[in-house]
Amino acid sequence: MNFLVDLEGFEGPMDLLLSLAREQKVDLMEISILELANQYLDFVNELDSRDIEIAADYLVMAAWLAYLKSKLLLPNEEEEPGAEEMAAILAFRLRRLEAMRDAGNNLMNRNRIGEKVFRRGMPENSVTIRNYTQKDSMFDLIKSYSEIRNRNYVVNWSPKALPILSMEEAKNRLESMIGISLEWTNFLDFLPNSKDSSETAIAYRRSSAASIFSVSLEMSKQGKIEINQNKNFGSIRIKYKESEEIKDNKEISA
Amino acid sequence: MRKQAGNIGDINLDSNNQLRVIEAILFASSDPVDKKTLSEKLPNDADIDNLIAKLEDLYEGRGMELKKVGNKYIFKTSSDLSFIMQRESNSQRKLSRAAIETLSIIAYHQPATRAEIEEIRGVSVSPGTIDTLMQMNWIKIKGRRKVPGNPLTYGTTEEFLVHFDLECIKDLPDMRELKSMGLLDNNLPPDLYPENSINDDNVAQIDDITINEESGEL
Amino acid sequence: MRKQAGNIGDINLDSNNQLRVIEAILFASSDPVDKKTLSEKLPNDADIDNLIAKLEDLYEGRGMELKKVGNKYIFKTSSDLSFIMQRESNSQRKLSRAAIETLSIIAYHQPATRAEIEEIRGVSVSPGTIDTLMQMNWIKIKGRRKVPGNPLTYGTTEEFLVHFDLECIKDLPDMRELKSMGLLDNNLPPDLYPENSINDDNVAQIDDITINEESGEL
Repeated sequence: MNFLVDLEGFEGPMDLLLSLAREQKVDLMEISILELANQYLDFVNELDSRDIEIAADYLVMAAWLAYLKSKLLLPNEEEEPGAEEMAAILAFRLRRLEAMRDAGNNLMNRNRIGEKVFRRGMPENSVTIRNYTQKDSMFDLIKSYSEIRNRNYVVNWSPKALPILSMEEAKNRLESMIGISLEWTNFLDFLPNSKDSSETAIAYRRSSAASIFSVSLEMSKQGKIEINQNKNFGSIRIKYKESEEIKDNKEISA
Repeated sequence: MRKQAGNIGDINLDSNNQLRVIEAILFASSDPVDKKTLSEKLPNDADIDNLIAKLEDLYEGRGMELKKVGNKYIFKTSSDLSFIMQRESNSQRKLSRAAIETLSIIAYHQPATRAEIEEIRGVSVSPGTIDTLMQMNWIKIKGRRKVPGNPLTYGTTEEFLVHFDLECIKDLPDMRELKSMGLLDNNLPPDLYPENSINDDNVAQIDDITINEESGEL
Repeated sequence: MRKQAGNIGDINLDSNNQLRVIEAILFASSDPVDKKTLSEKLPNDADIDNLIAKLEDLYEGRGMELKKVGNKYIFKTSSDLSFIMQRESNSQRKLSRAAIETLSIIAYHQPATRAEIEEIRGVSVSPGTIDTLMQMNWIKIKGRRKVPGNPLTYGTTEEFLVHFDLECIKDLPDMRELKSMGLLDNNLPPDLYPENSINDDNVAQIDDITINEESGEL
């Protein structure tokens, strides 16, 4: 036998076995497994004698085949599984591998796309036309508008200062004016003088009246002025009281 | 282009098979094919022009047609069947918040300039927003305001009325109605509408109204 | 959701134009097209099967032929023109023997796990092999085998059928013979392995077969 081939060309022990089996030049159905085992072992020994490194799985197969060979030569019916059966399984596996190898080659020789037959070279892709339906409703529109107005109202609206006479101003005014009016005087006469009949002026007069009246009550409580009113809804009059107060205080202390 | 093994020029191919070959080549090619390329696959004595004419006839009235592009040939879907290459997709969408706000301001204040819209919104209006609304054909340019810079004014379109199911722009709820609907704060002053708003009888004519500065302050 | 342009279902298209429509769709596509896609562009009462039969007749003896792939259809150049059309496959990588064997094992044994491929070849599958076949779009992951470890199973793709000119997996060369010889059983044939009587007729059902650990040891 010619062992010029090393293991480089084989894809594992099954591949090697299959190629050795082909050397028997018989149908795999009728192959002699005993002979095949011998071929394999010879092959491996030959490589070994030439110091060629042998991969572990080839050695495992060699060991298994050596075991199979010994069983085939010395049949022992009590052992399980039997040697014949083991040989049949190996033969089956070789046939199966060969079948798949042949099938692969047959596939590659078919009328393959891009080699012997061709598909459409310039496919036309479909164009998608997108239609959108706007879902915005009337409510969205007016709600949006209202939100803008509400939002910006809070931020930007500054109320106009109302025309008022503050309590502070009213007190100053009354204190400075009461000193020169020792007679009973209608409290309305202490209001800022205005003939203006505009809405603003009227509002200011109302505010002044309220302020002056409040201040006069306060000053009366402090005993600085006297207040009198002759009848319900009559004019409210005030006058300065300081001198009498002082006199009273003197009388009490005396 | 590669010349095929087997010296095709000498091959014995009857004219029907010649026709089949150029049909197959044109079908499979990813680019338009010229006569020279076709003839490379045919016997030397093949009559290319005649074959192409025959092929054109064969596809007359079929789903595909042989078209000449420059001096090259391609198969294309017959133009009357272009609809089969179209797919339509329908989906619903809504305007962005910026867009609906801008639209609502234009609706209530038209004709309105961009500056006016920004003043009312309190935020600047991006150029895309106006473009979007114009593209949707909901707003249009109404004219120019006669103020320095002559800015464009915008108003709503017929399409806008149709979409929002309004007969005319005055059918939009007014301030009082918005308040009664609870949308507008009750304490908002009643004079929120600028004077140049939709309260004007003829929307088309208010184009040249001077901006009311007071109303802008609100 | 997709709706077709112009409500084609209601379109009035005579049977010649129906034929033109499916011709154009199939001609324009480089991938197989199923009947459903074709019918979307046809009136509701169109007889698709009849139209396809007519189209097949129309292209009888032409440069292209209509081929069935699974339940889809595709035009390809006629195989008898291959001697002229043939190109050297410079684009297609020359597949290694390992890849070809792996492909045929997956094709004939699908769904197949990596362990099953290795068991048949008697050698481990290199990582690149499966990747290469997946990249060529010839194989795909089919699922997982219901055995400990839940390994992935592989099967062939539609592109595999198109590429190798097969209508379906059953049309693989010698499928029937290989099967009757028991060469496609994942397990050793029952007559070789008396205690294991599995002999599935249906390749598709072997999905959940337990891998025979014993046979893996060889």
